[in-house]
Amino acid sequence: MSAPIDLPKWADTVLVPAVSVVAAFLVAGLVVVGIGENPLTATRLLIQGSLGSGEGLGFTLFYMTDFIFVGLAVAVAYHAGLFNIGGEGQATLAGLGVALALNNLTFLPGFLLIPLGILGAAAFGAAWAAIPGYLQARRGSHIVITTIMFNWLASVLIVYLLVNVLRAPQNMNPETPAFPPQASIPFMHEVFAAFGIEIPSSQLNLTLFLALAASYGVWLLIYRSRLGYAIRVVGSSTTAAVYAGISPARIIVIAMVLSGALAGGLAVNELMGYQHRLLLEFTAGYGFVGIAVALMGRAHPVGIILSSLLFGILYQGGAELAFEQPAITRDMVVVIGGIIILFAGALEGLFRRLVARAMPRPALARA
Amino acid sequence: QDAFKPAIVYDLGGKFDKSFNEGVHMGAEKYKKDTGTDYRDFEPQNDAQREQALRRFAREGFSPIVAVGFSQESALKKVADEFPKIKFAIIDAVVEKPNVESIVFKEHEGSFLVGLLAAKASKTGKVGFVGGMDIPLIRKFACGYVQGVKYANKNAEVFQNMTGTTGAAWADPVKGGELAKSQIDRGADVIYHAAGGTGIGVLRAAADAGKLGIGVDSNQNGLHPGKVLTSMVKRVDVATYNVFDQVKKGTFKAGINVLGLKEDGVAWALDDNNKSLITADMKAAADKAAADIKSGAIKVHDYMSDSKCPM
Amino acid sequence: MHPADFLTLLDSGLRLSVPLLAACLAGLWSEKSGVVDIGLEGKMLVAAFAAAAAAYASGSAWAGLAAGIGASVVFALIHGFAAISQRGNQIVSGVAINMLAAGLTAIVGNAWYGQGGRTPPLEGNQRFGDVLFGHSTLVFVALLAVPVTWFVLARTRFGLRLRAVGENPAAVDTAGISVTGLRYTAVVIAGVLCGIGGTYLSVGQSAGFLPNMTAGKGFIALAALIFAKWRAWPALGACFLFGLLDALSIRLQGIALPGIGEVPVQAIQALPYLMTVILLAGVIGTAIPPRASGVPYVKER
Amino acid sequence: MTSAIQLNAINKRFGAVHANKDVSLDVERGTIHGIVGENGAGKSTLMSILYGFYEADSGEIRVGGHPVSIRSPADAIRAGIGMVHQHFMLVEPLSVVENVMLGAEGGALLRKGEAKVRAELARLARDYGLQIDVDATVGELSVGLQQRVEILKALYRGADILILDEPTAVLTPAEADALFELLRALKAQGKTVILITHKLREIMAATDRVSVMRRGEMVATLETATTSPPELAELMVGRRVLLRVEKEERKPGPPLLEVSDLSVVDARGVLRVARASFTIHAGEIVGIAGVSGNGQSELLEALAGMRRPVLGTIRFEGREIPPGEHNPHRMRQLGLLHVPEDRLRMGLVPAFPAFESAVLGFSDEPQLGRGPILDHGRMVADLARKMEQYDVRPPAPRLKTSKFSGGNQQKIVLAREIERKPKVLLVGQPTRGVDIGAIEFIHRRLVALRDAGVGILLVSVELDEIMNLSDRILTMCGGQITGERRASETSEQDLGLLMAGVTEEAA
Ligand SMILES: Nc1ncnc2c1ncn2[C@@H]1O[C@H](COP(=O)(O)OP(=O)(O)OP(=O)(O)O)[C@@H](O)[C@H]1O
Ligand SMILES: Nc1ncnc2c1ncn2[C@@H]1O[C@H](COP(=O)(O)OP(=O)(O)OP(=O)(O)O)[C@@H](O)[C@H]1O
Ligand SMILES: [Mg+2]
Ligand SMILES: [Mg+2]
Repeated sequence: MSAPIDLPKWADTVLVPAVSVVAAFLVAGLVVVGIGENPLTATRLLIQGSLGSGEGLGFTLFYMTDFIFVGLAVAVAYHAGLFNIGGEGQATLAGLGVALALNNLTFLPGFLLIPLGILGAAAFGAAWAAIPGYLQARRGSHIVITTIMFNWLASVLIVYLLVNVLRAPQNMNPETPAFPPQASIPFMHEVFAAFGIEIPSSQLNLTLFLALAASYGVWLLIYRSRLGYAIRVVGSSTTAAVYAGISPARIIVIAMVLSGALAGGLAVNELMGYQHRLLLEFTAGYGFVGIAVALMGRAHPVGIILSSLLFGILYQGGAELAFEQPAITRDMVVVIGGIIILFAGALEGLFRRLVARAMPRPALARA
Repeated sequence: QDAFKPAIVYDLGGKFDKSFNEGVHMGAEKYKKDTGTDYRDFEPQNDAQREQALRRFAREGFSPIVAVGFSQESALKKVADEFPKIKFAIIDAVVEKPNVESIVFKEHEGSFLVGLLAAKASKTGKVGFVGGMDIPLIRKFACGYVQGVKYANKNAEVFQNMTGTTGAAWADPVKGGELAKSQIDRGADVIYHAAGGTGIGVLRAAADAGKLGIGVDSNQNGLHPGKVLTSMVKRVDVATYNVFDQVKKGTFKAGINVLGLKEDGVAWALDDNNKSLITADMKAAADKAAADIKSGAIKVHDYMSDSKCPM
Repeated sequence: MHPADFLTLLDSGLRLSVPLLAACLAGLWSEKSGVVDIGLEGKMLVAAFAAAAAAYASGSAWAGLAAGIGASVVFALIHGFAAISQRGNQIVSGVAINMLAAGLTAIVGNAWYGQGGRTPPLEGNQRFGDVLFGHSTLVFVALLAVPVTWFVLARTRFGLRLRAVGENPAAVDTAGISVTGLRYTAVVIAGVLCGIGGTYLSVGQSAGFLPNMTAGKGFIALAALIFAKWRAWPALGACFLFGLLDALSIRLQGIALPGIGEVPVQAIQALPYLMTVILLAGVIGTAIPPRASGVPYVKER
Repeated sequence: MTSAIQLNAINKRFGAVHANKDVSLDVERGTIHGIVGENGAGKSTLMSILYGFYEADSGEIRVGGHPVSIRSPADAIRAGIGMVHQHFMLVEPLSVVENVMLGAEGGALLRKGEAKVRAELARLARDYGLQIDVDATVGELSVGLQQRVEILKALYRGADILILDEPTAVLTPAEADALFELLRALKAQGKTVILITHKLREIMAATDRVSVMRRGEMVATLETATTSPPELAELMVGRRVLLRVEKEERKPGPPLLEVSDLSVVDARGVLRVARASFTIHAGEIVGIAGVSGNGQSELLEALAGMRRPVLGTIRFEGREIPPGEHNPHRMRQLGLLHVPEDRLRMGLVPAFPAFESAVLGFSDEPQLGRGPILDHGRMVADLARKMEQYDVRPPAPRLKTSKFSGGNQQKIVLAREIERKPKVLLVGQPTRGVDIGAIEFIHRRLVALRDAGVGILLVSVELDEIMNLSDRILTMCGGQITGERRASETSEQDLGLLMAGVTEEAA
């Protein structure tokens, strides 16, 4: 229930999220003070570590790529009125899809293998999301609960497969053998080097462009396409959808399929772009960060790119911070993410009211 | 790169696991005390962080960089290639690169000795083993242990459990405790663990039940004085110290460095905490077996040589 | 398997089901009142940390329990404020609680003790020792919570009102009873129970806090709650069943069963989740949550 | 005479809506007092204020002659007021006993109070014939019995004054008769009853006095014995300006939509449309008059393909619609378009910009874009043109739909459907909440459409609208078509009676 407060569009899409992010950082600052560290130093290290060097920037953009995918995944479902908190599991399965495609088709050349790997990721992520979608659409099982359950099922499944089926014979770690080298998505520094431009090396790879393309695709889909129109109608008003002859059940399944496929992008970036093998826990909780990203980005691709950048800065800067100030671990980032979800998501009404109260009357009247 | 700036990347258990990682930590601390050379270290929170940490140290010119644990094998393979001038060491795995020293231990030899002691200390003729992650390395511990037990008492029964199949199995004391309890309920009165942080729960459960535990990696006799029969000490501290020292002195040699009883790489621990538990007879038997192993009179089978345990 | 094993299996199942039970009953209270709680995991985690830290500092397990409950209740009130007073999205709030708990405990733990987020090991009186049949006080507290929950819900005025408010808050409102008051009370009770569950984890079952030591127990508890169809005694049954499965999976590791061969532990670990999904899909019976759960109560004045 | 309830100058606004304007009411003790009025007249609002569910902006409430402050239902219950809401306030999974006890448990433990409830329910069963299985789960009871639980709840709390808001809307005739029996018994015991209903037959049969509300105001209070249904109908409808649309008599064309024996049940399995049969020809407006909730909504939705009928056939241009084609999409393709009753929940998407709402139901039309992509520029231009034609204010296609006033939203819906050249147009409540200027405009459009040969089915609770626009009028009551009149040969009173289910002989 959003309180019947009308804010001008710019306030709604920029000011309210900005205020909640600032508030989240203030609270996080209190946590830093609470553990006896200086929040200003921490902020400086964070910014320097993430944006202060070409290399830091590369890592920031690498993480941003991850977050764009999971943010888009949450957003697409959100537009259909669904709360997909199964990004973690869908990305995990997508990783399986990547591994199966790449390690079984090693004879293919890279220009075929890479698209097939991406396809494998999308297909497996989509399938893992389609089941909760179907259960919601046809059997009324609440998608939040089923996606939570599917997250755990995914992690159990992947452990089983990596330990018993996919593990390289000599390897003690539960991970697959390395993917064939031609299946690696080129690193950005390699690509630039090919053109004679030297940039600092980092994990950043060409998947970034895939993420940006996906953002454009999602924008086109949601805001410009007939399907996206139907998705938004279902998300906004089921009765209107029925009136319009749009089947909510069909749209729910489609939206979840798209959502799961997008979550698969995380596997593409992490595995095909960087790790070059499937290993446990490569999703590292990013699926949940996707919720924060989508909420803060107002489920709009541009907003998602911006909030992904913010979280990229947080993750990379946070890693540097953890290196420099061992008292502050990378978990700080998780805390900030949690506060942002709380503020921008659950307490949205409160912040809208605060913003409305602080705004001059005439601006509101024009809304 | 001649700069000497040592660094350590621990395994998931963290540097205070009272076990393997802590051993590395203690070796580094000792080196710091002896020479005044400081070092940097990092405790990854998940699997994906190792590579970044290794690369990060390498880029900043740290050398040597000690990667603790077999799970860093694939990460180190990559990073070692990228930084050929940096010297690396990995403990418990083999990475064949010109700039990596691989340090592995003959855990089966040490495990044999504590198995022998366990059989001698057991009143019920039943002893237990709790492993961490179910991997060949840990089966190597188990296999050596079983051989030691049977060597001392042919009819002894050995219960074996592994905690899990992922890295989480190294840090699950609750599960470790449950496994130990179940072995105790079946009659085991001495339990050896090779389970990292999980083993803390094993030793505690044994102590709580009035039975004996056997520590691993570091000397864990002091965790529950009088309740830990002994510890199978793996001198990772010495190994770490030596890596630092070799690089400092320019004697670093890439390649595989296997440390067994002969090299003092493994041992069983005897100190004030367990001296009342080890009878003179037990000590004599263990010392004799150790001498026999060194001389080759006793051949302890290495599980990893053929993925089989003859027992 | 040895016959004696069976008893120890039950014993171990009981121990492992205690945190599930506490969290499951917490969820039951909250959802009965109409407030969905997927933050059980997070509340248990902060409780586990606070309890271990307080027990370590004070030397008393009971102080740990108080701190565990206190921390969990604070998180419950955050959830209540978002869900009840601000009519925010209860699921979003729950996700936030889980993330906050996971991050905060690790950070604070690392800052205080510098051991990778762990608390120092607890000894002696810092832990709840065994009081009866080899089980600690908290086991019995959790078990006692079942009949108490059942009794209060079924037999008392407060329970009746709570059951009603989760189904139809307007009916409660028109009967002249405060919807907000009832829901806050329920959310706080959920906090207390999660506090007990978390404390048991770190100060009873093990001896100290480990980052993320709840390891999904809050979600299994949620599954158990659905499986029990939001009822107290069946919740005990479901939690015990899931605890038993856990105990079984611990023991089945690498053991070949006659006729079946080696059962992958993962298959057993997956069972609670799988059963919940199947139940929700309506294949075996149906699980109907309290009708108003997840829906903020809005009344125009 | 003693007053049970006195309301003095009650005012209540919901934002722009003035739901109660200076309403005063005096209810005598020991009587059954009826309140009638059109949809939205403010009856429920007034009673919710009396019951403390809403707080009045101003005004005074007296109970038994003493001014009381009723700020919550608890206050009302203390003052001896009980209410049976239009939508039951029952907790379905709980038992009858538990529902009756809720809020009046008589102690922290239920046991003692429960015994008292059982005894009291037994007494009430004896005294008033209110038999019920006290251990039954309320959700499993029939609607009539659920209502009985509501009444028992009020009586158990010692209510002397019982308010019933449209109690018979959901009841079968037999159940309704039993209810009135009960009300009379209550009256005989000295209780006071306030009865809100749309059915004049019930007013005449059950009440002592009756008050009429119109547009938030109390327009009259009469002795039932001295009034008549025709008089009440006129008071309800009011002397409002009748908008006479210039409309020539026209000969209807061939039949377009033939409905026979159509029966529809709602989600709860209650029969909402019972064997309705009628035909709509090209170039005629057929009006359906009826109090809302008598099956008109379900009828419209069934015809539009949104609901599957349980019985009956629909023929369009002579061809029977097979079940496989009976969906909104296909019906639109055939040329049967639909202006839904509830524009905010169905006809539009409030959160969308207007130009997107303006293609709801038609987003698959090829000319709206290229391939899978919609052409926003074209959609905006398209709506801008329509906005000009339909005088939508402000003429801003990109403005959020919810920002338009009701009348302008309605024009957007009408423009969308009418401009797609329907063969048959289903229209539900086209002028609900719409101001007089817009009403006239909408009426003209509909008549023009008819003149162009479109068959129109018009459902409205506004009698004058039906009379004004229709060529033929069907009346609906309780899901049945209760009568058919030529618009030129009937009167409001006549229709009012048919709508209320009163036959000519009874009037
Ligand atoms: N909660 C509310 N918020 C805004 N407007 C409201 C609210 N409740 C009622 N209204 C408006 O107040 C007016 C009076 O409504 P009320 O429900 O009292 O009418 P009624 O006479 O009971 O109608 P009906 O016969 O349809 O039940 C209507 O215009 C309605 O839309
Ligand atoms: N029942 C209601 N509940 C809530 N809001 C309402 C209700 N009726 C109208 N509104 C809102 O009140 C505002 C005024 O609506 P209304 O339909 O009275 O407009 P208007 O100024 O009369 O214009 P028009 O004559 O074109 O309809 C609109 O924003 C509308 O959304
Ligand atoms: Mg009403
Ligand atoms: Mg108006």
